[in-house]
Amino acid sequence: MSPLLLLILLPLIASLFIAAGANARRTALGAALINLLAAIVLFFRYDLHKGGWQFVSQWHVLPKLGVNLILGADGLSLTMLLLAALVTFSALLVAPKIEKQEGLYYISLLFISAGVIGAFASIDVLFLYGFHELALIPTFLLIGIWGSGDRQAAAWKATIYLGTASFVLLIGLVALYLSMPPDARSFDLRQMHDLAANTNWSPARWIYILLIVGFGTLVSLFPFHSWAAPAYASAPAPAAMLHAGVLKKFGLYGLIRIALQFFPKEITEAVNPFLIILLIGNIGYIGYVTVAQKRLDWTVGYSSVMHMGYIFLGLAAFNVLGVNGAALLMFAHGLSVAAAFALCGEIRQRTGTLDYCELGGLAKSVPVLGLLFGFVTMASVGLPGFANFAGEILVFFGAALSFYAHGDLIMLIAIVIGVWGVVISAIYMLRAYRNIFWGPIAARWESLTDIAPTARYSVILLLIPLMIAGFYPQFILKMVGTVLH
Amino acid sequence: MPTLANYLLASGILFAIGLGGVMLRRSIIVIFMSLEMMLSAANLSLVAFSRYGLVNGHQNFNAQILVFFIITVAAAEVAVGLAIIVSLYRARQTTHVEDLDTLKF
Amino acid sequence: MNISMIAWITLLVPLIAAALIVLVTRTSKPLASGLAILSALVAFVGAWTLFIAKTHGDFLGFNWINVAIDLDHHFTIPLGLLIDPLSRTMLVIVATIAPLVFIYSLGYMKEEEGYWRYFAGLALFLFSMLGIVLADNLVMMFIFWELVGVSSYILIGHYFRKNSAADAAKQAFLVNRIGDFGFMLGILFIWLATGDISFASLNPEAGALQGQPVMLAIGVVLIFCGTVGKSAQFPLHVWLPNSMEGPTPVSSLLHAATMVAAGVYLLARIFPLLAASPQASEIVLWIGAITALGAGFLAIGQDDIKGILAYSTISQLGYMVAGAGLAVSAALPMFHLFTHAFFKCLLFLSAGSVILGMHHEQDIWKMGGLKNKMPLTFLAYLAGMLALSGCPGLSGSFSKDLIMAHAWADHRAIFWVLVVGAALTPFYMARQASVVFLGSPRSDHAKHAHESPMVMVLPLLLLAIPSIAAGWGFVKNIFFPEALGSLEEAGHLPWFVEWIFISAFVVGIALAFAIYRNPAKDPLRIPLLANRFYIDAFYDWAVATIQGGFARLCSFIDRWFINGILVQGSATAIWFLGFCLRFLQVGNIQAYAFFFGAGVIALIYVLLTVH
Amino acid sequence: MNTLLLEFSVVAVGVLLLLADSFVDRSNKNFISYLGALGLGAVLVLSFLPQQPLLTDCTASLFLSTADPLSTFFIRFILIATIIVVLMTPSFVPVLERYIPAERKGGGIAEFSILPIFACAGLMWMVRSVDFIMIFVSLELATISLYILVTYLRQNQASLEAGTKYLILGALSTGFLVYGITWIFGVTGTTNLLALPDAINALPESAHTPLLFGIALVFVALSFKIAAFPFQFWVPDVYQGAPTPVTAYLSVASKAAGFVVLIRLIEALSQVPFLQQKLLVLVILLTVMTLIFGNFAAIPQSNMKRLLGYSSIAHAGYLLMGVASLSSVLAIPAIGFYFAGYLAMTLLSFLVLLLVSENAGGDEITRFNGLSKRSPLLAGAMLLSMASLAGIPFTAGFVGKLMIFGVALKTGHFGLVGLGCITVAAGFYYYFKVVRAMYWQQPSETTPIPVTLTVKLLIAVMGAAIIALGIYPAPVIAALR
Repeated sequence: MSPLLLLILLPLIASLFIAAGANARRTALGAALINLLAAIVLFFRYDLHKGGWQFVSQWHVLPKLGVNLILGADGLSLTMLLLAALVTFSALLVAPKIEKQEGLYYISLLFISAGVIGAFASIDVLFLYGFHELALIPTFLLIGIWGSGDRQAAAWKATIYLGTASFVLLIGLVALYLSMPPDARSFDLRQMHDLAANTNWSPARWIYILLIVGFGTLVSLFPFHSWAAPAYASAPAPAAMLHAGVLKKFGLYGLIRIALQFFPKEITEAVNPFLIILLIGNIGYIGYVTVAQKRLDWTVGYSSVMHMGYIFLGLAAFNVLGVNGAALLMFAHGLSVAAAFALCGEIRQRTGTLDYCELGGLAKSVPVLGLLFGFVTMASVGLPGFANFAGEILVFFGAALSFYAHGDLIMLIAIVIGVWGVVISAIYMLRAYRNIFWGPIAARWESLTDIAPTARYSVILLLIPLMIAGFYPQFILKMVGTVLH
Repeated sequence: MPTLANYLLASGILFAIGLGGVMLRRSIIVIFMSLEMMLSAANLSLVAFSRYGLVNGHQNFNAQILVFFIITVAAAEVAVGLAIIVSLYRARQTTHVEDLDTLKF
Repeated sequence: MNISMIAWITLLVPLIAAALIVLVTRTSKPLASGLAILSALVAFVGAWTLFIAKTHGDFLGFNWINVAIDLDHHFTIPLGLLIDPLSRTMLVIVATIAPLVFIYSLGYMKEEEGYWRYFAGLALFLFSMLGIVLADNLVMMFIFWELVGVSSYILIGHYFRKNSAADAAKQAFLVNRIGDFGFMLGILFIWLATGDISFASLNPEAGALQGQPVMLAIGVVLIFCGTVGKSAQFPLHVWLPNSMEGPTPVSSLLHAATMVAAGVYLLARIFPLLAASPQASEIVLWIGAITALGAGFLAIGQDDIKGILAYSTISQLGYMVAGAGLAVSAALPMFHLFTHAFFKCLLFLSAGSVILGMHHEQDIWKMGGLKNKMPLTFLAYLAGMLALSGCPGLSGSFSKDLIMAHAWADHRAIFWVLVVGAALTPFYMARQASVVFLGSPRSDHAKHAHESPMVMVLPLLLLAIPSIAAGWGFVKNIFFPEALGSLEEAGHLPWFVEWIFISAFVVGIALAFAIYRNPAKDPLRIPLLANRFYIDAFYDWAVATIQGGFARLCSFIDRWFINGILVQGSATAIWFLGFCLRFLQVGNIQAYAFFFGAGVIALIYVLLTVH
Repeated sequence: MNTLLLEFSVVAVGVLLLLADSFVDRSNKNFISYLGALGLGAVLVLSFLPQQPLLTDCTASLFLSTADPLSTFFIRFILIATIIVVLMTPSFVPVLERYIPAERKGGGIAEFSILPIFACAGLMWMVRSVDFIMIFVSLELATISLYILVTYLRQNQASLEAGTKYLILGALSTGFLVYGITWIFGVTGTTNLLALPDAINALPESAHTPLLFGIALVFVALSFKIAAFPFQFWVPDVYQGAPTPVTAYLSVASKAAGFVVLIRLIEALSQVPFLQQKLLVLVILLTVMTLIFGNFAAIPQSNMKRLLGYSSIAHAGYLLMGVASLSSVLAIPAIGFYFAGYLAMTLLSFLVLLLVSENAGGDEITRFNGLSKRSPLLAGAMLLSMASLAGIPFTAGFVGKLMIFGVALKTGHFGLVGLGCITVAAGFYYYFKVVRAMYWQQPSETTPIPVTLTVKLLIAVMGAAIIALGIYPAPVIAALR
């Protein structure tokens, strides 16, 4: 029995128990806790010297067609698994008391968790894809039933948008599969690697574009981002944490695993300028859209769209530095944005509004919440000491290197706008902090209760690894470094 | 001595009349009769084909067997169809097609 | 205990203190302040040990980032401590002033809330500042650069419930970020050009800079952006006056003595590049000179006791930057930084003592005649003020005159600009002095003002000593052993230049006392100066209108074009198509028969025509 | 044992049940349907014994039938579908009693679960037959029983109207079928699909036009059976009006049989060089129009049964996509697998619909409001089948779509695949409408919906099938390679 399979099955089994009537919250938390511990153990059990895929186990599905359920992990996927387990646990921890259909609520969260874990743990591309889709319906239910604001419209848009995008992505994957020589067709990443290395297998350009668009939409790559902000704004905090923190990273994970690996240089170089233009849209354009927002949830939602731009910049650099930075940034952003949404939820619970005009001076009545949010703010503006900074700076160095190598002007522009993006994110995050926690306090906020211990610990649980990886990035880099050469 | 062409023409006309009846007549009974007419058109041309389309000098009886099947099937169809129409009439007091448009869009 | 251990302890103890204060001692005032002061004293001892031991070397801590590009190449960002004469001097400046300010804060902040926040911020700042001083490469310096930024943000925003304070903190952070934007690009540029980021290996001949003056200039100017932001040079100077919203000790430590000087320190660090690039140093020089003069004028227009000092700080920083721009020696600006740190810190602290005595009244036109109420403060203030004004024999004069002397030699225009600035300095300082301390009280607060507690006055008196003596020969030789030697012999200066300096000082002082001998209100009030040349107003307008407008435009496009037309539009189109299609299903059998027949014909047609 | 035995035994089961019906007391008829299911189950077991054709030389005999993998697979498929439908009927009895004038208690209820068995026999013959005569006869056997079934609620106006429409349009298509057969026979002199290619190849150029005329007419009839645009018009109306189990049966079994015949016909005709291109274009056109109409017209629907009708048109479109790619070896496994999944998810959704509409008194989607609170089991089952219909991974529907689109890509129908992406998006829209109703909306009344053991069993089996096929499709695919 492979540990990874247990990691995937545990949430599902837990949700079965919940469906059978077990205490929802305790069961879910128990499963998530075990998963977290298991993920940590696996993370440190990984043999860095050996490298490559470890903990591999395989079940035949359609061996003739090269489709099998193959679970395995390398540095990158273990990092993402750690992220998934962390965010899951803290999301479940921060979940408020649910009146209606508590069981369904936790089952949905557990399904999302199982999905992302499965996606990051599978070597077979088809299952990698399939597990990710497991989150589609739970998200639909979570936003639609327990969301806030214009939740139903948001849930509709996100679900249909993402469903369609993933189908486009599926077509791309199948086309990639069909582009292999008939006798060697397989969805096994390892075999695809050998194929790319040893034969003159070169998939067509349109497949690459299909993959970029498909994965890109899942990561809210400009201009395919319209689903993200409203969905995150109206999703219940735990759902937003899981979706923005972990699920979104799947698209990038897929890009690193598939799109960046198997395509000949001339195709990637031909498409790269367009990718760079799009990511400039993410950083510059979405950045200013974020500046224009007037509510915290929308600000954070859009900011999570904007920050994807940095990760794409790292990927578009197409060198070790950039991709390492991107991977580190995936980890960092996952944690920081999850913490941000958790605190959003906390504030919303207390005040019932996230409108900048109505809030103010909360740092007096809820000091600890203010302190934690300050940490999150500083993390997302990329302050040294948080992993976000290390990731961003690596991305910038990578991008600079690739500019040096190719000397293409668009990359230079991307770098300049990217560095300017650090200023932009400071603009809106500091404004958010100043408008919510600073300034004179309105009388009605005087008597708010400060953040509850559970929520506090769940946020701290997210911040600790964030700062560890900030002070000592090698902690993550030496893991992901085993993959990206 | 009529040729194959004549029979085919006749059956074609028969078929066309049947189709026209289905499209134009309002009474379901008549429509149903026109449908039967289309079947008999097929029968006619089948017989003609098997009579004229000789396979090494002999008639090809497959077609004529099909004719018998068609007649049988038509009979069964009529039985069921008329039953349906009767019960329709019982329920709706009408056999006009315009009245059957509650299920649409 | 070896030397590098000491260095690391010196750096890290304040961080540990800050962490402990936040995590453990949030509730207890004495513990919080005690930890902070303790850490400052440890840093003090460590710094002086390193200084006396004349430590020299680069102590690598660990590779903060280490990515294998390929089998034999690694990209590394090390965290290491570079200790050389430059950082040694800076180290003792920071580590000497910090404890004094910390102790002073005990008295100043006694009544305030958020004690722990304040001291945690101070400790964090000390850590970051030491980090800047000891950093051995550009990225590491950038890291601590950002950290001093955030500690300054925390401290300025200490009175976060005042809108003004909250806004000032935000503005300070953002303006610095804008500077850092250039700084970061500069780092990337230098790295690409030379393939290295460590200070030790910075040289204008490396890699792509070889014989590429323009490239070199670009790199230097980009990095200089960092200085412009942090050292509040024109045009990014607006944040420093506003930062006076923070508690006065903070203003004195961060926004006068040390943090704002970090920009100058950065220039001294990259001096090899700066010196090798005439174009770049020209720009630096002019920025510095303009700032020195403009801020000098603005200082005249201020009524806030701290505001005046703030602009004078900007002006003095201008001198330092100009000194760096002269590209003679890194020691030239550093020497002024050295002297300035003491007397400007002193001035702020005594201003703080005045403010406390006046029950947080900061408008100098409500003060007056305080010299009898708070004599010790007055004495200390006098020392600082004279030193700053360039009174011959006091520290300020030596360093400032040295800069101007070199300007005379190479850039005559700059020289005159700086001289005018040098004449303004005594003028606005004397103005402040006479309005605050001389004459008769202008308000009840002034009447009942009282001397501050000993814990505050003692640091003042201690600081008065270096303010007076820091410029004297023997001190100089301790702190700038070799570097200044060559600059000493002013043989190439004509005899009257020295007299220009002195007369500038005398004229300034005299005019000030002539005009401001106990007037009820400001006799010469110049709107242009009072309104800070309208620069702040312009920036506010630009941020609100240009940036805000652009943001709203983007948001509008996103909402209505991308989301509205592209996404919702296509969905609606498909829905409408379906809405139309369903009406084919008319429900009439014969209509269906018609469609059926049409289909038959279509099928036959297709089968017959396609080939 | 030889092939036709299966069909005959099915007929035997039907006859025996009729006898049994007339010899038992009329109080409780459910056991008739259980008996029928049992009998069909026995036949299903038989079908796993090795089989050989009745006559080895298929071209000679009239009762031509083959025992190729395709027919074997679909015979089992139809048997399973019939079993499930027969088992569904007991839950439908209340409705029957409401709409059938029973002078004797329980009169005319048993037949409702017996007639599908005869239809089943017809469809089984149909998937086996390789001769137009057999095709015609078996098709009519099935269709006529279905006429009766559709009109079964003979005091329910909707059922009557649906029946009449089905009757007339069905008879119309029959007319076209036989006339087409006539012409093909007239030109080639044979009614046998296996003999057809050689016969056509031997033809002179001049005979092509009448041949094509005949082929076109046969295509019309088949398109009617599989509900391809523009011959799909009966589907939404009939589906909405017919008794729910019958609708389920129509949408699964008879459609499958139609597709099998279509595949056989195309495979036969594709051996003729000059027909290949024509047929390909024809099928692609049908696919495009069916996909667009089925998916887009389903979007604004508000009646669940009607929605499922449109969705069955949509799925016919995807299946046609597979038919258009028959040149790939995986095409037939893909179509077969798609049907296997389609059976499970469609029948499951109809089962839930049956219970809900019986309980909430209507077929509108709004009747599903808050189902998750009234009966989590039914809601979960519906959620599962909707997810599968929409094509969410780890359900049979996903693997089916994956394979269909895979073969389409492999054959190079990029246009179809592109269109497919859009229609899939539309599919998400209208399937999730049901999910929204069940989970987002508040129920009008909160009384839980009772669920009998049989239904629970059926739900469990079909749900398990959906997931199992979604995770481990190997056996089904192996059965068809």
